[in-house]
Amino acid sequence: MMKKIEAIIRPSALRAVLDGLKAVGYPGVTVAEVQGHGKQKGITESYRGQSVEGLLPKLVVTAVVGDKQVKKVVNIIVKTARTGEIGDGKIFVSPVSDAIRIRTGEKGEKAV
Amino acid sequence: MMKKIEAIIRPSALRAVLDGLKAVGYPGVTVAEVQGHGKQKGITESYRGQSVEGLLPKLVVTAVVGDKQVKKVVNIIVKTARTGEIGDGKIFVSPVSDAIRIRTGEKGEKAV
Amino acid sequence: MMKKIEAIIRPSALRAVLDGLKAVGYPGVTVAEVQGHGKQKGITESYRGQSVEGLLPKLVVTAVVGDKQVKKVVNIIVKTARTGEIGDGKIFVSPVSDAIRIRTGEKGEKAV
Amino acid sequence: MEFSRLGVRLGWKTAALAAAGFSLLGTVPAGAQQAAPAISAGDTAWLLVSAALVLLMTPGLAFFYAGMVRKKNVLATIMQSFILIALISVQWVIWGYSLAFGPGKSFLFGGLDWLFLKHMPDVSPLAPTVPHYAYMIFQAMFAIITPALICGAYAERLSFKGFVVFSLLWATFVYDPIAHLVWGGGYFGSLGALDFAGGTVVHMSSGYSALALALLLGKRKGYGRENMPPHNLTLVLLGASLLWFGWFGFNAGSACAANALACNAFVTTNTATAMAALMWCAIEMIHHGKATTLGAASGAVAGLVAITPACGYVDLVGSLWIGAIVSLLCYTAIQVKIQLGYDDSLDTFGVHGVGGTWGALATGIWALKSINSAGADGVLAGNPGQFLVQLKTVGFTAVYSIALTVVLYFLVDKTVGMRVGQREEELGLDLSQHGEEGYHI
Amino acid sequence: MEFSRLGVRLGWKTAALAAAGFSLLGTVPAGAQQAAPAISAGDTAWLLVSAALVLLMTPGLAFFYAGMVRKKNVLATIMQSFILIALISVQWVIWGYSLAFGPGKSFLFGGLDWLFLKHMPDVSPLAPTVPHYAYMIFQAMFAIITPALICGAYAERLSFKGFVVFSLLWATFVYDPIAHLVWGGGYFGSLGALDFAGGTVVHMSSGYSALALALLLGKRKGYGRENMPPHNLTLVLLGASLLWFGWFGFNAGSACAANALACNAFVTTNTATAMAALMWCAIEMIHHGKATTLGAASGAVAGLVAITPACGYVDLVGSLWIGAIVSLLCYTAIQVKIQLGYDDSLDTFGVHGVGGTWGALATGIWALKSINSAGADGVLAGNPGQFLVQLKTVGFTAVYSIALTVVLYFLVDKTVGMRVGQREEELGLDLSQHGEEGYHI
Amino acid sequence: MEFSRLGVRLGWKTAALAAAGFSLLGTVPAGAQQAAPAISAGDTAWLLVSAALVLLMTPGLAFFYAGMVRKKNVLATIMQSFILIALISVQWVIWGYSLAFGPGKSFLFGGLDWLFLKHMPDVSPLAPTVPHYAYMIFQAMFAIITPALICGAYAERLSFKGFVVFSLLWATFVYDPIAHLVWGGGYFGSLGALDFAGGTVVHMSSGYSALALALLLGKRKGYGRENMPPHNLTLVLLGASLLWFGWFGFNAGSACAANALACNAFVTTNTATAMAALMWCAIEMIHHGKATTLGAASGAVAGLVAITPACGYVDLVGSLWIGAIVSLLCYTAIQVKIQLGYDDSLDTFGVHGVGGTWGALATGIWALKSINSAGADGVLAGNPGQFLVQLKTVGFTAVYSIALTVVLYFLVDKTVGMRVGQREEELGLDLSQHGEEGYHI
Ligand SMILES: Nc1ncnc2c1ncn2[C@@H]1O[C@H](COP(=O)(O)OP(=O)(O)O)[C@@H](O)[C@H]1O
Ligand SMILES: Nc1ncnc2c1ncn2[C@@H]1O[C@H](COP(=O)(O)OP(=O)(O)O)[C@@H](O)[C@H]1O
Ligand SMILES: Nc1ncnc2c1ncn2[C@@H]1O[C@H](COP(=O)(O)OP(=O)(O)O)[C@@H](O)[C@H]1O
Repeated sequence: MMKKIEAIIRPSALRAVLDGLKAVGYPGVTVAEVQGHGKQKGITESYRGQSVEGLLPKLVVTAVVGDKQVKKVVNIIVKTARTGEIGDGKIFVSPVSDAIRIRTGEKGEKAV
Repeated sequence: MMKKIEAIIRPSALRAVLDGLKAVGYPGVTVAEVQGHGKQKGITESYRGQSVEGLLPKLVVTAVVGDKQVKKVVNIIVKTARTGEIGDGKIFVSPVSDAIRIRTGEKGEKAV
Repeated sequence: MMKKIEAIIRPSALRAVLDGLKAVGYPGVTVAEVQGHGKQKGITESYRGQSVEGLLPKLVVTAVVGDKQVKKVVNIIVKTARTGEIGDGKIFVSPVSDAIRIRTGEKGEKAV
Repeated sequence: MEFSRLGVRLGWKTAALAAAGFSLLGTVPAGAQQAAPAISAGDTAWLLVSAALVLLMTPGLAFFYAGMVRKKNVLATIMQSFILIALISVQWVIWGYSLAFGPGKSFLFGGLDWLFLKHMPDVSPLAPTVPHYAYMIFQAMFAIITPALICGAYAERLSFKGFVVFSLLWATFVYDPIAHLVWGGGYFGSLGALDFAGGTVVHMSSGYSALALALLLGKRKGYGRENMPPHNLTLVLLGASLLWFGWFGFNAGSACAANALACNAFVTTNTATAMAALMWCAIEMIHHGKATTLGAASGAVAGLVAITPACGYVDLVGSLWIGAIVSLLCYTAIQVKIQLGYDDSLDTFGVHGVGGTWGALATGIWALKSINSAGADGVLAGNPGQFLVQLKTVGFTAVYSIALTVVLYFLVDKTVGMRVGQREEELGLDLSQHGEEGYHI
Repeated sequence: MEFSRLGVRLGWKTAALAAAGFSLLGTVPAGAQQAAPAISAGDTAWLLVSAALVLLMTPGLAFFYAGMVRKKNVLATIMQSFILIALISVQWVIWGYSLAFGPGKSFLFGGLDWLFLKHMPDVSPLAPTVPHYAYMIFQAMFAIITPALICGAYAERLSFKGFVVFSLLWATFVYDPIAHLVWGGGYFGSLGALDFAGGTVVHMSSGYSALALALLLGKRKGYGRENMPPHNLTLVLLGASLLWFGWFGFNAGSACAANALACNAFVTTNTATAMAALMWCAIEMIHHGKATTLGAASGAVAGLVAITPACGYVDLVGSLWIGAIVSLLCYTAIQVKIQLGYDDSLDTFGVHGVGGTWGALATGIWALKSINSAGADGVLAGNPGQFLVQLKTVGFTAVYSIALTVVLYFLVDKTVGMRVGQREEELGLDLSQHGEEGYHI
Repeated sequence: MEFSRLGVRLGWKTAALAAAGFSLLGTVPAGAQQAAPAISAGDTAWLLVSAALVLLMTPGLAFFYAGMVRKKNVLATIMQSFILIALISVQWVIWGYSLAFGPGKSFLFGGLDWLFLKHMPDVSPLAPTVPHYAYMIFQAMFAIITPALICGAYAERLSFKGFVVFSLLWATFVYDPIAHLVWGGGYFGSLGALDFAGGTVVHMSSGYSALALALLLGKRKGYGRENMPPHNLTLVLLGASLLWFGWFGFNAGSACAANALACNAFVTTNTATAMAALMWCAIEMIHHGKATTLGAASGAVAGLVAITPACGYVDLVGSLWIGAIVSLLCYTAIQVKIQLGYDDSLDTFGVHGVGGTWGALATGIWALKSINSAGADGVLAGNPGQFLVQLKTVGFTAVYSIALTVVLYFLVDKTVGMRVGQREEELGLDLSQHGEEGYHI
């Protein structure tokens, strides 16, 4: 079985996270730009005196890995993305029932 | 256990949804820009006479919450995002097996 | 029960995948722009002599469908998105515990 | 220098007579050392360049506005300005210039003698050292940008068809008459109203019409409930920069010659603009703790607006005051708008209406005959009468613009329709009006 | 006014003689009231500004094109235009200007006497009131933008190296000869062909070469199967705006003096452009129910193209017709292209080829000696012969451009290679050719 | 031509005397055929246009820089340039112009006689054919862009307040004195230093100050660990294009007249720029296998910088060499920077410092009296002494700029503070300094 690891991180941590993952052999990742809001409040922006509550830019790094690798991968992300300040982000792990490599049609864990 | 709630909404509903969630104590959200297609068909665009089928801009609001809060959160989103017109969007709920707060390393429900 | 099918594809395959899905009656999709890295390495970019490892642009096409349709949908995506070259992408299938149509409040499989 | 805005001071007919006199009788007006001024290549070069600069202002405005709207309306907003370049360029050469500057006796219009630019003398008395075509096309650019300014008020909710019809009528029945009255030989020009480059003609006319339209159209769907921050501020800053750049043609070009008066207008324009940008930032610092980029751009535009009528009549010190005060007024006006809750979406009234009014009145305060002998002294130089003349012109322009806008609004609304439907507005004007999207994956 | 395009009418050598005559013998050509015209600061200012404006057109074109391609090719598309500014600027001062405008007896080339701009007289007879350097650099900007126009045809699939080599050869063996033949004292100039600012020299040469290249290169990978909508229409509109702005230098600058002729060219340029933008929108309304922003911009560019050869020879009414008709022709041409299924990606042929041809022929229809005494009357003024002269020039330009392009294509394709590989095309030219991406997270 | 940079050659006081002589005594300097030159509309048109062009360069620079930073700092980077237009425009008319160009006897400053532009003669001896206001405002634009150039060094980490205070002090205590020393009648001008449009005054002063600041401020958070690619290269290319366009005003405008010297400056500027862009691409091809768009833009800017002091003194061949070599020097300097690991974020020193130094020295190599009789011959024309004069000026400018920057840095850092806190830097300057974001959903 496999898991999807979604790490919401600071944009500035991307390089470190990717390098960390690659160093231990997990090159397969997908990165998306998002905006978020958590303990770290968005900042109040002001446009011609009209206030707007802004969200903060974050990145979601998604890696699907086999169940056994989850811990290792999570640890690497925590290590490389942590600054210790509010806003470091979250990692969510969720079940994946199948994976398919489009190029070959391979299925399951060998496809990730 | 936790669930991931992904709500695909109209961009114009964002403020209401976020305010609604915050009002009941769920500030942790991640928002992504996407495009979509459902019952509400995309519109046909035309560039120098060449037609292109366009998708419509939507936002995905993701919130991971404890199992018990799912209903409440879903209800709030439905209430704040509904206009009653085609195109209001969907909410998908899916299982999350773990959550980790990067800053502290905390795990599980207290991390969300 | 339902499944979420997330297909990470080349941007150039979008039209074919969407048309393929529509042809068999699955118009409900959400598309997001992402960047990724897999077997197909990112390319090294260079800015004033400073090297940067780039990710490659991909699209994620997400469709939530009933369990029974998963196979069919996956097959269509594989067929329409495949070029046979490295970089064709992956499809991940994961469980969805509930779906809600915001407009009507309908739940479950009839909402997707 | 004395010839440049001669018509403004003497009224068009007197100027025409005087100009005719140059060649026929060889008489010279006071202050002129030579007979009929010949066409000057230097002045012509300057006016053609100025016309090109003013043309660029309209795309500049398009980007300034388009960056401020939501993504789904970016193209429609650009399109409003862009298509006006096309529409009014044609309107102007066919009938607009004739209505505004042509010879004739009616109060509101010059007449129809110059339809299709026929029967025009080779040189206009309003710009005696350049070919008439140069002056005509320079003025065309003013006629173009004025209705485009109004776009800020109805952004994100006007139907394209309604917009086109309204704008064409507005150009013909609001802009052309006011241009005639102030510059083209009409009543306010003869009265001695000072408006060097369009404080009343351009900014007040569009600003007050904008106010009327904002009230008539009502708020954008979701206004007050949704966030509507500018979708792309780099576009706003690009627009503001092109406006600042092009405005040198607008203001210094209005001297219609590359002379000392043009240089004065250039310097006062730059100074007031700079001062207004600084002031807007200072006000924001006090009010919110932070100066914003949008604020600096808004201040600059407010400064440009306010100095427009004054630039060829006031000196450096006058321009510093005019620029400093306009930001205070416009910023306040916008905060009041937020309180009142009407939706002048991109603040056309707040900036052009208020700034234009201030500029027109300030001209009556700081004007100096020593800067422009064809002008007049203002209050500070001991001539309070000038302020009254300015006040009259200001009052008329505001009332006339609002009144006509209301009439035209109902006319167009009942026929082609002004506001788009709810669904179209929700979808965005780019898709609903033009079948396009600004940005694609 | 009479001097401006003297060479076009009299042939370069006659003009040179005449100019020489000014100073040596004191004789005056018909219509000139004075001896050798002196350098005029006003004319020089105008020509330098015009040169700067035309320079800006090439980045304008870059953005116009770059907004239309897919995101992965945005930089490569900008780069094609940008690097041509550099490449042709150097080519022109080293050998291009000499080939096109230098003295010499060969049919296709002016000669090599002016390599590195050596041995040039201080003043060109083609622009007798400005320093020769001003005319040379003004012409340089035309030589730059012409090969850049072709980029639209091979967008998204040409290798950078192939592009550079092809463009350099094309500039030397296609542009320089045609410029020589029409403007530089060559055959068509002597024949009396009218091309005020480059309908044949600039737009037809690039447009027909574009057609040949589109056919030779084949379609983009995925063309017809993938959607390829413009990735950023604000960029397209920025480009179109800079083009409109810069084109005043292109067309009105081609009078080489800040005189009434320049004013006429300025006004006809603006009018035809406006008319064409309106027409394109009208056609879209009828065809699709909606006017588009891309359509307005495309129409404007088509109008600019069509009026280019005509602007200094036709009057206002002519410009209205030329602008109105060009949109009909170009729009139709593009629909035909879609039917035929070849891939002139950004419609260089559809706009510049078709529009340039129309403009050149239309000049033969609406030209008036009363507008430009150095020109000629056209069909409507009772001189059908002029249309034949135009037709000859048009025919030659089309055939020569296509023929040479085919030769150069094979030459470059066999050596450095023209089209990128499939994988590079899929990856996008930004990454594969330049190792860069336009936008980063 | 001989008058244009008279002051540079003769020293301001001599020039003033000479100019006075024109009207008082009727004496004529060698080479002048007439008495006191009259105001020329052509020259005035050219200088006003040039001033507008140079104004546009600062937004151009803003976009050039803003495209290179990360998204979260895009507005702050634009704001730095934009607010300097406002700030220095006001500083200049109040005291800057007086300090730099006013009459006075002190070494570093002109004096305070012209505060608020009072007591200025109608015409400056440095630009005797245009109104003094035209020359003053043209110079204002130089004073604006110079501190804006430094922004590249401290990008993404300077506090807005610190930036404003530092820039105002820097303009007053670094720019104004150097402008005085070289152009305003000061020591280096009298010595015969050649700096046509600002190689030392503009580019070296900002470039060396940038180096000092980069070292004093330290690296950006994450520099070397994070990727920091340009977030939007289309913006960079837009900026580079506006810079190239505007630079014609900067360089050819510095002739202060629309004459043959302006044409020479225009042509050498374009040629050196083109050559440098090509060279940068060639170097990249050799070094990395691929030419980049950023490289072409960087090369162009380097070429513009290098030719700035030389453009009115060297001929075409000189400009080709100056352009070709500057890219080699700047590219190398940037690679060295990467090795040394300091963070001159956008390479202000690497491009403006190095390129400005090269340009100033190259002027001493390739200058020709035959191009500009008010100039001097350089090494290649047999006058090695000129190189020494250039060297002195270069040395002084570098040392003075660095020394004063260090002093001002500590002054401002101890009072308002220069660098933002870690969290603010992480958050981005747009949010932390201005409470805005560049792009919204
Ligand atoms: N419950 C949640 N669901 C979805 N996204 C979340 C949730 N909590 C946090 N996030 C995302 O993580 C980001 C960082 O969260 P934050 O609470 O600031 O981090 P920290 O763990 O340092 O308190 C947020 O901006 C948001 O995008
Ligand atoms: N089955 C699905 N899978 C993934 N996304 C979907 C699905 N159905 C709808 N969506 C997303 O939801 C958006 C709104 O759907 P739509 O069918 O228009 O709403 P409604 O519920 O009003 O019919 C779509 O644009 C698409 O992004
Ligand atoms: N394990 C993974 N987790 C998340 N995303 C992945 C994973 N593997 C691949 N991807 C995504 O799929 C894209 C294509 O992967 P790639 O390995 O190049 O395809 P293939 O080898 O199957 O042809 C990548 O760019 C990345 O976005």
